[in-house]
Amino acid sequence: MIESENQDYNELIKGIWRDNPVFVQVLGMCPMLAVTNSAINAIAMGMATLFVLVGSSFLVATFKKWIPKQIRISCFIIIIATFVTVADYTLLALIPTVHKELGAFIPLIVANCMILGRQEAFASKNTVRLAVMDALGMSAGFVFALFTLGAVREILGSGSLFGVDLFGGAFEPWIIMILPPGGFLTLGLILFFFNWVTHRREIFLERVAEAERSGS
Amino acid sequence: MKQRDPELLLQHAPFLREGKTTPSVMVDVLIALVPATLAGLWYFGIGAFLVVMASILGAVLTEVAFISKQHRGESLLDGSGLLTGLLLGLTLPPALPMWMAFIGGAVAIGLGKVIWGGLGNNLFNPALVGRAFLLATFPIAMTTWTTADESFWTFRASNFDIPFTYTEIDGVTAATPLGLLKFDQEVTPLSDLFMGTTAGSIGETSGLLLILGGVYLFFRRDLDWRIPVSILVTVLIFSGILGLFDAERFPAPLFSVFSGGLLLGTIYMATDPVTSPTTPLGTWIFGIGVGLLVILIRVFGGMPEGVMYSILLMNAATPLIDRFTQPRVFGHLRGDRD
Amino acid sequence: MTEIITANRPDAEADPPPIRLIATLALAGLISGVAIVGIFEATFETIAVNKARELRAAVFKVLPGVSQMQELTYADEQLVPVTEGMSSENSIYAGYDKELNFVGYAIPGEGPGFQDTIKLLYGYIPADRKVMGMEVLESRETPGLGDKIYKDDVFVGSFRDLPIDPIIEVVKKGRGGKDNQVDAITGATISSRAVVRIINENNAKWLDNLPSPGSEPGLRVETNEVVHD
Amino acid sequence: MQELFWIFISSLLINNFVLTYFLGICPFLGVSNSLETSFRLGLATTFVMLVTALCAWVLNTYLLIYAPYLRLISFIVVIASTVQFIEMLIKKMSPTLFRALGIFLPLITTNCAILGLAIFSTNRGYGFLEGITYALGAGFGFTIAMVLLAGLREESELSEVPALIEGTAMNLIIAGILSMAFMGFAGLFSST
Amino acid sequence: MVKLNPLSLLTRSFQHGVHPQYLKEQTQDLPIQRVPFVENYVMPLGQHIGVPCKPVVEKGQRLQRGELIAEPGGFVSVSLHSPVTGVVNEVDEFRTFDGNFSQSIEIKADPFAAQEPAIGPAIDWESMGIDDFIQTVQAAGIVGMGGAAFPAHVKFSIPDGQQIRSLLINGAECEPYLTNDHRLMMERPEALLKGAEIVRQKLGAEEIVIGVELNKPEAIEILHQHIKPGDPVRVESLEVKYPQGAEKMLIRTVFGREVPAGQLPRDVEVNVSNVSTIVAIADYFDHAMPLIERIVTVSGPGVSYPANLIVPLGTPVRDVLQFCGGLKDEAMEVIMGGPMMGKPIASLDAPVVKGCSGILAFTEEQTLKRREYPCIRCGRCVEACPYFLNPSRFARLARARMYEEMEEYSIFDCVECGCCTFACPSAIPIVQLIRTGKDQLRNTQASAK
Repeated sequence: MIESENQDYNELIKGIWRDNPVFVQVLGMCPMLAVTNSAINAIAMGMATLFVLVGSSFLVATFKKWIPKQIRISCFIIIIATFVTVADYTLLALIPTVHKELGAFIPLIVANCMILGRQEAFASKNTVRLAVMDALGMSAGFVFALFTLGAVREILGSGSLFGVDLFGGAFEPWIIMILPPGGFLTLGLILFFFNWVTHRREIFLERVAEAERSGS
Repeated sequence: MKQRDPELLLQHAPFLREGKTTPSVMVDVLIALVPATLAGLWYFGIGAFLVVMASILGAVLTEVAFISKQHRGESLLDGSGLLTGLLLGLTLPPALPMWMAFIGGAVAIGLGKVIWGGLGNNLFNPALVGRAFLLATFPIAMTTWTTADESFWTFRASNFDIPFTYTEIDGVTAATPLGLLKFDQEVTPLSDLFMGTTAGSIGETSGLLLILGGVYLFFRRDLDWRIPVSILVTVLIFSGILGLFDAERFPAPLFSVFSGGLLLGTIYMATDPVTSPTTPLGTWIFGIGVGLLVILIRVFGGMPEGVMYSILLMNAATPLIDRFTQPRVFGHLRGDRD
Repeated sequence: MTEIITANRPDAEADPPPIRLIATLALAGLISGVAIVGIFEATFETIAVNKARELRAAVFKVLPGVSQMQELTYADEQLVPVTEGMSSENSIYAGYDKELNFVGYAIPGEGPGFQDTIKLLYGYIPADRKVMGMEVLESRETPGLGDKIYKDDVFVGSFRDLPIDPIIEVVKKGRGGKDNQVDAITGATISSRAVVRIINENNAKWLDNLPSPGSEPGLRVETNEVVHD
Repeated sequence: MQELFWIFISSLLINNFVLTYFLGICPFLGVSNSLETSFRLGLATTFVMLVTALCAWVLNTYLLIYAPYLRLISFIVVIASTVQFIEMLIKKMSPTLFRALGIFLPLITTNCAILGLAIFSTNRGYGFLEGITYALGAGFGFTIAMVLLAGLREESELSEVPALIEGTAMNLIIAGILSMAFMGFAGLFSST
Repeated sequence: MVKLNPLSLLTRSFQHGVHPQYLKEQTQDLPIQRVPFVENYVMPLGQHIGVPCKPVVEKGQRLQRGELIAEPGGFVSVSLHSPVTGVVNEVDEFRTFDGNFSQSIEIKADPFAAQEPAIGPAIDWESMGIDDFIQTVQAAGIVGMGGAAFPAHVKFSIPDGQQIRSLLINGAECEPYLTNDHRLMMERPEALLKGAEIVRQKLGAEEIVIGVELNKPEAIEILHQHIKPGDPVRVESLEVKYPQGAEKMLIRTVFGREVPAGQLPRDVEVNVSNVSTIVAIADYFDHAMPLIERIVTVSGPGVSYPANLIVPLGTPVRDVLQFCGGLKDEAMEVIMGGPMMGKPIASLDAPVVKGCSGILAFTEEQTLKRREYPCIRCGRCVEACPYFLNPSRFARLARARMYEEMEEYSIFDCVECGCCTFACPSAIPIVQLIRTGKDQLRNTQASAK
């Protein structure tokens, strides 16, 4: 079973960096930008997405044999919409303040291409176990991306992180960061940074390989 | 006679040049800005000088840091980074902390120019990208103005604020003529606008000197006269028309032209060749668009001033304008493109 | 997304009978419906309580000294308490003190602000013809500038004991002096004006139609609000 | 009338769906590489938005006051099937129109701008006329943003954009600058 | 960027265009001189546009000056005649001005021959039919001598159903430095008028219009003096502007009509011929002298003694320059033609050909001082282009290798007049980029077929 455990692990971590849904696949942009003006909102949105993705992946993988191909998309959407409604009401009941901030963007999780994409591309073709692993990994990557963006925007835009003041009140906030343009610009620059890191890493790996070749 | 065949060059025609070069155009614009800059420094004192210098420094350092090595020499030589820094500096309020001006210069070159691939490739005016960023980022500091009549050596503490810390603008605050009109229904006399003894951005207050620079550029043929003419005429006509409805409420045509950053933006920024249309018809459309947006934002919008946004919006529309205003090619009938 | 939807799998088999498709969809719909109704039922009460609490908190804030409230609306040109089944779209709130005496109205209003619609609630005392407080319920004004309409205590405080006659005016800081004038927030004149305009508009809409002071409807005892305090 | 005007201007410029609400980013970034496609997609979206506003109004008035919990799922199902139906109708009645707009319709249905429109106009309690106005404003606003971005992108293909920033990163930054420029519209017609 | 030129509103002229310095002072007052004969002459078989001609001589054959040495290779082709009395030395590949090798006939001049052309009797043109006239012009080896070297008889062949109303004689000479047409008009106005009358009658045109730029007032004056009252000839003074001498621009200026894209002047009932071409026709009909020599302006800052010279075709450029005192030390580049559209000469051994209107030598000033800057889209090129194209976009598209888009912007309408590059403050080689685009497009189109 070592192999299978390895695979579990692979499915889990690929979403965080290598196939990160936001930074690499550029999916799920709408919630990504709209709600990341603070880290709290970003995490809440990420968690709601995680709940929906894992739940629907589990169901889709479980029932994949019973879902005829012709209507699979409709079924996926019904499943996803159900989970989103559940998440919406739960959040509204439990943390109304956060729900007020996220507002209309919770229902919009339905339209997040990443979720439907995972059902179509992965959950409907793999075992329940792998599907859940994949969903967890992808969601983790999504949460990571949301958090990165939310944290950057909150720190620069409000001088705080998770509402905790970081600069003792003496910070001049960069208001653009919590405004829409800040969302676009920050994500653009983060993607640039991501490209740059990947690029540097490739160069580094190439150099290592070269050194090994010449060394041996 | 020397046998020079192997040394013969094989460059292609044409061998004659009109004589203008891109750096000479930049230098001309810099020269044209000198009177307005000096007037700004005269009215707003040493603090204004520091703000302009910080902005130029931010722009030039960013340029040096990011432009690839093989392009470095020429892009520093062409003086465009310096010009961007200066133009941005002239649109800033005199009491702005220097670090903000520096960041503005850096953003202007970084987001406005470097990521597009350097001079000639950007689609938005870099100085205005820098200013829009600053205005959205530090809205209070960017809209707190000081009076123009303090002594030259008045140091404003806010100019020296420690970077990233909370800013309280210092000095006698005052409203710009446009702000006075919009929020207090007070009309500033035209002579003040003409001479520049009003509150406002460092380089925008003196209509006379700005026009002087424009005339210089016109005679040096560095300026597409259609753009300033179409903007100013549109503004005049539309404020005239609005005035017919309610002369009390809407600004008078000449006031509209001489107040705020309209002249600075019109003469030096809207005419930025890189970000304005290349086709003659396109430049008219561009100018009329800027003029309409200026009046729309100033009169009906939430802010007293809208020149910067108008130019940026028309910059965004420039690729479309250029595309749909290609002149009729000689010998082609209208309508068939090939 | 299109690719996902339109790309048929290569190993397409023979179509299952349509009845099966419909049955599957119906089943999925059924399960989904059950789940949704379930969560709705489970959370309904908490959500209603939260909402009511929020509203009460806002009303009590804009009408100091109030401890009971009820929703009023016009029916047959009379201001009557809202009962079940009535539309609550066009309604105001009446606030009562501990002795169940009428204190004032809390009037909701909304209108365009700098960025988007501003929704607010303000308390009005008919006896004094004064605004007693203002609370912004929803707005997307610029952080650091426009959001001072609810973050700036001085501005919010200026809506306490504010005479509404002839009309509430916005003036530049330090220029006012009259009782019915509110100092605009520096740098956020439009947002400040929007708040005052919303209040003036709603005054115009409601004030002439309110019952004369003294004849306000009393608090209905058998209120069907969910009150848990 | 004045309110309708403001709703239109607000959704068109001040609160542009793409540039301030980030709705419809996927097609915004994905399809906007060609001007013509963008324009057609924008028009098709406007059309679907109108249909959506109509559906949302019907659902809100006749169904959701009894069963508010069905909001999301009924929006999705009803809008998707209505659009599907209209697509078939267009295909039959006007093949030219179908070629111009039809191919985009299924793509648009899953666009979050559509669902966003339905949810936002419900949240704001818009009635029939208001909903239609809102949809028109949002649709044209979407089209304007798409077309502007497409023009800028086509032009920037001629620029020497550094390789590391080319692609999505660059598009986002262009969108950011565009969004900054659109901030100029804030407060439009609210002070008068 | 902007030219506020009130004159262009008053004078009838084509729109756009540029105003280079004309620099004609060096040679415009110098009478035409004859270059002495040299040892070796090389006659490329493809001096004209179209099919190269076929040699009719063999190695070692003796030739008289003006004797036929090659026949036309097809309809779009002309005869070639020996420029000197001498012996055929070789029929082989020789270097031409662009550095490529081309099939040519080398003739060794007879050092003792008088080098007088065999002057024959005047040809009776009046009774000649149009077909004979065309054949005669082809046999005389006459091509358009403004620079393009397009066979003249092809232009005179008017398809059925079309007719020519006006014969427009191009004396604009808008290229800077060049003064050969200027001198020709001043020194041989009778020949010009006679040739024009021959062509007019043969084409059945109603009028002759001679277009001369205003910077040649003496030429205009002399022509006026020679026109007899009642002649269907008028001289039009043209605004001094480049490219006034481009066929279609000239028609636009004189008749106010645009020749539709892809069509020819004859489609608007005009025939345009260069001054030198007309004089060559007159010479042939007068004393049967075929095209064996032409007038060349030798000028430019790199030449010691500028001159207007009658040069026998096939004379090496080196010898022509030698006659003018040789190149100065600072000369760096020699070109054939005018400075706006001329071609660089790769080897000074290359011969003078039929289309060579000038030999110009340039120094560092004109060649090396060209630092290229990025395009700032100032639009100066757009306002210079007489064809209303968008050169800036062509350059940017070519740099991005987006050639198909270049076609959408009508790249094939470009005549490479060089106005855009002249006006560009960033010194971008726009014309070359456009040529690259055209080549690439032609290649893809050819390979697609």
